[in-house]
Amino acid sequence: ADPIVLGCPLSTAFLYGWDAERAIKLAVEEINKAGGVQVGKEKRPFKVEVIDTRDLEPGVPVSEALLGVKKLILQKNADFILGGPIRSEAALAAMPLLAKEKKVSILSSGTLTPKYHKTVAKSPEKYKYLFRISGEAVWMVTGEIIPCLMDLGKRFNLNRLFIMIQDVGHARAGGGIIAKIMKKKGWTVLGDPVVYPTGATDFSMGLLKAKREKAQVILIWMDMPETSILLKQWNDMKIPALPFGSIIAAAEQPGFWKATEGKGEYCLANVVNAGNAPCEATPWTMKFVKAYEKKWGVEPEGYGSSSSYMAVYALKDAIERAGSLDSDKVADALKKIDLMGVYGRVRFDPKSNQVIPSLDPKEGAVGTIFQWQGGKRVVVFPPKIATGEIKLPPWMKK
Amino acid sequence: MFEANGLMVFYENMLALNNVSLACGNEQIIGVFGANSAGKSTLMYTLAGIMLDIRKKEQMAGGERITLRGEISFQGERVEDAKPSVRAKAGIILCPERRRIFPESSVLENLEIGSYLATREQAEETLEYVFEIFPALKAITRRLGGFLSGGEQQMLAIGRALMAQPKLLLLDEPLLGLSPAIQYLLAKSIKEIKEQRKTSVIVAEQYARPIMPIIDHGYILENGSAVVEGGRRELMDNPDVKNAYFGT
Amino acid sequence: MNFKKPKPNNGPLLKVSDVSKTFGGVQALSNVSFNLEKGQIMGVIGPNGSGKTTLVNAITGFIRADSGAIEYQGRNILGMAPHKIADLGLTRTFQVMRPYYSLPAYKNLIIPLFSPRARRTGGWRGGGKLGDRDTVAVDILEEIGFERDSYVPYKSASSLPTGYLKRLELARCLALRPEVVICDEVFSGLSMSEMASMLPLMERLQMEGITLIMVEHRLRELFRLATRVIVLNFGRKIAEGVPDEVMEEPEVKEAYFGSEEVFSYV
Amino acid sequence: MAKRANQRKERIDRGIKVRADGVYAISSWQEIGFLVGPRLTLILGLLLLPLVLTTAPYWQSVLGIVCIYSLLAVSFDFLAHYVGLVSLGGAFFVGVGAYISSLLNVELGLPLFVTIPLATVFGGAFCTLCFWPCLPLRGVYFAIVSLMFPLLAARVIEALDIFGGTDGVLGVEGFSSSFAEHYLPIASVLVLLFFLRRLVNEDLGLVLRGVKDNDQAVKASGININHLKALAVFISSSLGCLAGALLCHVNMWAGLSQFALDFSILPIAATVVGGSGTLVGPVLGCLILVPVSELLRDFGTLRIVAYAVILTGFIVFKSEGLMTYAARKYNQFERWVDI
Amino acid sequence: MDIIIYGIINSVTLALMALGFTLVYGVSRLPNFAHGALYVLTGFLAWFFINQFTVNYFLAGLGALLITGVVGALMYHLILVRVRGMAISEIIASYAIGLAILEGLRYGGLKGGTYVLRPFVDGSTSILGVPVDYQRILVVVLGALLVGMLWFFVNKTRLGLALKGMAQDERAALTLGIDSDRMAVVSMALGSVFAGLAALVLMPLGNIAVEAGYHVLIMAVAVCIVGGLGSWTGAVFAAFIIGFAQILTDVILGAHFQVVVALIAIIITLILRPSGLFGRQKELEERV
Ligand SMILES: Nc1ncnc2c1ncn2[C@@H]1O[C@H](COP(=O)(O)OP(=O)(O)OP(=O)(O)O)[C@@H](O)[C@H]1O
Ligand SMILES: Nc1ncnc2c1ncn2[C@@H]1O[C@H](COP(=O)(O)OP(=O)(O)OP(=O)(O)O)[C@@H](O)[C@H]1O
Ligand SMILES: [Mg+2]
Ligand SMILES: [Mg+2]
Repeated sequence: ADPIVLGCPLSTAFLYGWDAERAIKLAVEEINKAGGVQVGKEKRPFKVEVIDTRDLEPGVPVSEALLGVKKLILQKNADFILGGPIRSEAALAAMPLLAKEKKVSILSSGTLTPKYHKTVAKSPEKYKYLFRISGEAVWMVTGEIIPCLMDLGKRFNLNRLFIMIQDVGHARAGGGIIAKIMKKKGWTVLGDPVVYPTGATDFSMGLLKAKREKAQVILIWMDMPETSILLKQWNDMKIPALPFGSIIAAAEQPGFWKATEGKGEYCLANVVNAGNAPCEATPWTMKFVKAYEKKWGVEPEGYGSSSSYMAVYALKDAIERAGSLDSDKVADALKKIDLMGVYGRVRFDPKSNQVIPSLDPKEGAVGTIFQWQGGKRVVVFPPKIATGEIKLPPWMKK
Repeated sequence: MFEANGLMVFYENMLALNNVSLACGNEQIIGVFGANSAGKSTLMYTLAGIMLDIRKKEQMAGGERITLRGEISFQGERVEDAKPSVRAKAGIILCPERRRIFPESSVLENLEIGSYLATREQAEETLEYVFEIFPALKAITRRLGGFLSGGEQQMLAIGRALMAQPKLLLLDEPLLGLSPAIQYLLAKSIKEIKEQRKTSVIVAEQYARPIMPIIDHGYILENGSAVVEGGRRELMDNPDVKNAYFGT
Repeated sequence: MNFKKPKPNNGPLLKVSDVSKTFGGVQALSNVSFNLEKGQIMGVIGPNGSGKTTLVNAITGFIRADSGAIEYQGRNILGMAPHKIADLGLTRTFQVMRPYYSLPAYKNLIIPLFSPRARRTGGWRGGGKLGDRDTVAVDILEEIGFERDSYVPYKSASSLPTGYLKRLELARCLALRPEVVICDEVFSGLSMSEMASMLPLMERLQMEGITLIMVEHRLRELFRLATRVIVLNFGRKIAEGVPDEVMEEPEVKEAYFGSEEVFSYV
Repeated sequence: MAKRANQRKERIDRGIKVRADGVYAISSWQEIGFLVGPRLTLILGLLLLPLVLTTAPYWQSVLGIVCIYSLLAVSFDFLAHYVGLVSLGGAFFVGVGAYISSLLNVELGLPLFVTIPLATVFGGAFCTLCFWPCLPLRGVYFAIVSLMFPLLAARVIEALDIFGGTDGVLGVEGFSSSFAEHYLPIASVLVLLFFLRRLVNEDLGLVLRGVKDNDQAVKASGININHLKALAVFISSSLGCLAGALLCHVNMWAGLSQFALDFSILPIAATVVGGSGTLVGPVLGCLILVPVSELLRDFGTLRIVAYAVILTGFIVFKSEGLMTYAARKYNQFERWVDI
Repeated sequence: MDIIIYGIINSVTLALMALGFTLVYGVSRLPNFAHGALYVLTGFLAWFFINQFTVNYFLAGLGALLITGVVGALMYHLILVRVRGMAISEIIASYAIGLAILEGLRYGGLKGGTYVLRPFVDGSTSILGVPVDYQRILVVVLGALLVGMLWFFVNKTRLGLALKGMAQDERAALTLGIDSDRMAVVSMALGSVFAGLAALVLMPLGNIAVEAGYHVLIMAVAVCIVGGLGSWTGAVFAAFIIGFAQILTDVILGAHFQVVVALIAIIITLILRPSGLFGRQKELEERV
């Protein structure tokens, strides 16, 4: 039977691109092995068409990504768009195009901006084909990071927060919001967030400042690989403050330990959805982690792994229920989806097509915050799925 | 010692040198005289091998096509296909027209660069000699070449050529822009260079008056052909030459 | 641009007073003064590096003199931009020739002919209205010694030999219909026979009312034209006057020729 | 080609181009065909391509991109080879055009047929104003400063978080008819190409070339070179802004990445490949480079490598540029003659 | 205090990045836009040698430098020589080569933050109360040393002078027996080695990433131009101006404005001094 073409516009040279690519390929392989997708009466396999959009490469124009999406639709005859575009700007920019071409798309890696689903909610008719199955920034901050910080503060009696962010929109927005809320919650936020341009390689000034101001937690929001330098410097200078990565691409990867030669120990990182680090959120979680590790030789890496994997399954589910590949029908079916997945229950908000989050895997999609401990990623938040507890570096203990 | 036979140069379809032959013995001064566009510079470039380089550049840019024909031999060896740097190493040094000095280097540095082929002792010795011929340069060793006045640049260009320890010195319009006194002194020095440094010199000039008295042999170029040739006296006595190059 | 008619003034056309210029320690001009009357041909001579070109540059605005005053037609032009000075009719040639190498010779003249001044005046000899620029350009070149029907005016300037370039320099000035032309070594690089045609040309220019300043090293030819010369040495004016008299002054002899031997040669 | 002794290759002009009072004397139909042929090929070719490609909608949209890059390349070529200002800041023009057009469209609700011309003119004026203090700079110095402008503009918008910040301007109106979407860029390229070719051969164009060759002599001719340069920058940046405005409506989006280096570099590469100083060459260059880049898209990450290699190949083996080479071959024939 | 210390470190870092580019441009007027690529290449090669053949750092570095030098020389010999003198073609050709190298490395797996070189010396100390790691101190020392060496090479050695002559007027250099093509190969090789040296010293501070190539290129060009073409003092001064501008904005306005301020500093410097801090280009070109 004819394959169903999944077009994946991904920035494949970057973590948030290749994590999605690998996860999608894994899911497709599993599904095809099991016979494919039931469309009406026939079983059809999935076929993946990946196009490198390069949108995470600094300095590559977004129009590149748009052309990539266009190519998938017009030339590769993609039936559905999965995964990207990855960078928020690119994803936002692609919305009108996808709407114009009436393609069902499930965003599953990269893009965290709340603007995406808010835009969908604003013109639900126009954008009814656009879904996002991975987390978004507002919930991440208010639902996960803040509670985790509060926990941390209570446990170790910490309340001086220092914020270091990358010079990109989501980081600035995120950093700002965290600062505001934490202030309200009684923490001392030390000065304005320190902003680093993408590609910065020297963080000593900021770290020195943190030390001078007696910071106790350094909140980091950066999606550039150079962040590992920050942690090396942090360790070299023995800065007495705990690094907390709300988004910290470098520290999410299993290879981080080696890259920093262990100097990144104690760093906390948020990987958005459960399953991106080993844990037992649902029975499916470890199955996914194992399968991923078997196929690709590493544990799930970036924050787009489990969600991209689920995107394929969600699509399969929707197609089978719709019984056709028609965009309108599949979109309707997706809206009604209710699936127990790798990171909990997958349902979409009926207005904004955003996956519904929760702290409990039985209620919705759960997130994950882990800490590097002895070369392992130990999940510490949310409590329902945690596999360990937060520790402080020795030079912080008095 | 130096001989060129049947030189022909085409710029695209234009014949710039037509079957020119020229010879220069040991320790001789040869004069090449001609009006504008007679082909003097073309001849000098061809002798020094720069023409090969010009041709290469033109080819690269896809522009006009330059054709070279003829034989050149120096000290018994054929050099017409040799690169300019090889010829320079053999001792053929050109002091090009329009004073192509290095504008961003100081006068001293210009001379030092000139001594690329010389040994340290030679360089030091020649440096002094250059300052002797052109005392004006000595006062301005630290000034950038590009800021010099026209005449100063001309002196510097000649001095720099000397630094390269020429066995055969090709001077293309050396008098251009020099004050009369320096012109006179230069003519005298050319003779001195020949005698003291055992160097042969070929001078291309249109202003023949100061040069004529010092040459051993001369050629008159017209429209790319050597029309008259002869010893100094012969040329000076030739009425046509006298008319054209000495005025009345 | 519309300039007011200069006030009728009875002073000199160009009045240079006490102009000085140093380049980081090099005194290129010190307190040079002279007057230039309309219709004159004035020679400027001096050894190499004596500041002649610098003087030309200062008058035409290509460098800004440190002190002094330069008045042209009664108006102070010191510190004015070069193009404005040229627009007033005070133009110059360049010692190191600066043609537009990528253009054919006659197209070189389109540029001055395009200038506001040429449009106002019609170019050299133009009667106020500028005709087709190409034709005018070739006309000017012909007058100045490019054979009209030969290929020379149409050749690219980069392949022209020195002699023609010198004339092209002059032509570029004339195309502006100038009142004063400052020639910086236009004779050098010309052969005797070419000189023979240049001399009458200069005389003709003078007759047409163009005032000339000629910086030269070819003294013989210069002295046939110039009625007055000034001599520079180390940036100072050391003499001024009728050529023959000036040459007799010992300071000039000393500075310019060094020795009797040289003098007799010249 | 074998080197033959005592022979040389001669080139002779094919056409009998006689310049007489500003018109070409045309003697026969053959002559006319000879002169008009290549031009007609280009014009008709460009006009017909969208029709040919109706079955390949993707390539139709690529053609639009080709035209947009062509505008940029022509703008670069004009400024660099006819005025001597090598601008590495093409992206600045694109960005300014895109932002103006999209903001007018989104904020004031003007239709795109109004915003595009407005962005072209006002964008050009704005860019000229920005470049004004840099006009006296020469050569590489100008190039570098112009390179800084797009970087700076992007940074400023980002730092001050204006015009939508990093997200860009969303909801820009797209072309409603595909006819307009395909033909507007093509028409712009053709018309502007014609206009610029006229301009550079007019006297004004010559004067600009004079500025490139030797600005000192232009000054000595009583012409204010800063005004001329500003005029040239205006023309060139208007072209760039037009490209940017078109792009933002094609993409239905404008944002920071409109200032990306690609918009500066690719047009320059196209100019080098196509033949600099010919104006048509850059268009040709884009017609080759952009589709090549699209064809390579399937290579994934290897694409840029392949692209760079192809580009280098073009530059090395036809360093004069395709157009220069083709024009020479077309206009002249060669033969061996005895010396 | 920390401003001064880290300002100096940052400035020397910039100067190091620019050295190779300045060398090639200064002595052969060849804008080597593959500079950043060569920088990354050396780092990657060194990493490769260390991890694949487990040779020690010194040997690995030496090997990497050697290869980079050869790559640079070949680049000129095979490709750039054909577009010599056409500045724009040179830029595009070398940029394309650089792109091929960089993206080739990326394709070959150089992505993410997992590639790191170890510092020569681990650990840190504190100078006047400011913690500084040894590697950074080493950077400053080596930087100063290299700048000095280069200055000596260009101004005092025969080869250096010949290169300089060739850069200014190729044809005149030819008449003096300087073989311009060979010289350009030499300068490219040298420039590449210097790019590599910078990489070996600087990379242990960060990680080996493709993006660094683009960053280094932009910084090198900026430093070289702001300093004034071919002027060593200029390049060093420019590195300090830009370096301190960055650190100061970092402290006063926030790193946020770092790039904005650096860019504005560059633009203003050039508007005020049109041929860079120590360059005389404009005056020379306008001398009539
Ligand atoms: N690159 C070139 N392309 C085409 N023609 C050229 C080129 N160089 C020189 N010519 C032509 O060749 C002829 C000889 O020129 P050449 O420069 O040798 O003359 P010259 O005797 O040195 O004149 P001058 O004394 O004025 O320097 C001239 O007619 C000139 O126009
Ligand atoms: N921009 C500058 N910087 C430094 N020195 C300069 C500059 N311009 C000129 N000079 C110096 O000033 C002096 C006068 O130069 P100028 O060009 O006026 O001489 P000149 O009389 O025209 O000589 P020539 O007859 O050789 O052309 C020279 O010694 C020259 O080196
Ligand atoms: Mg000549
Ligand atoms: Mg002079």
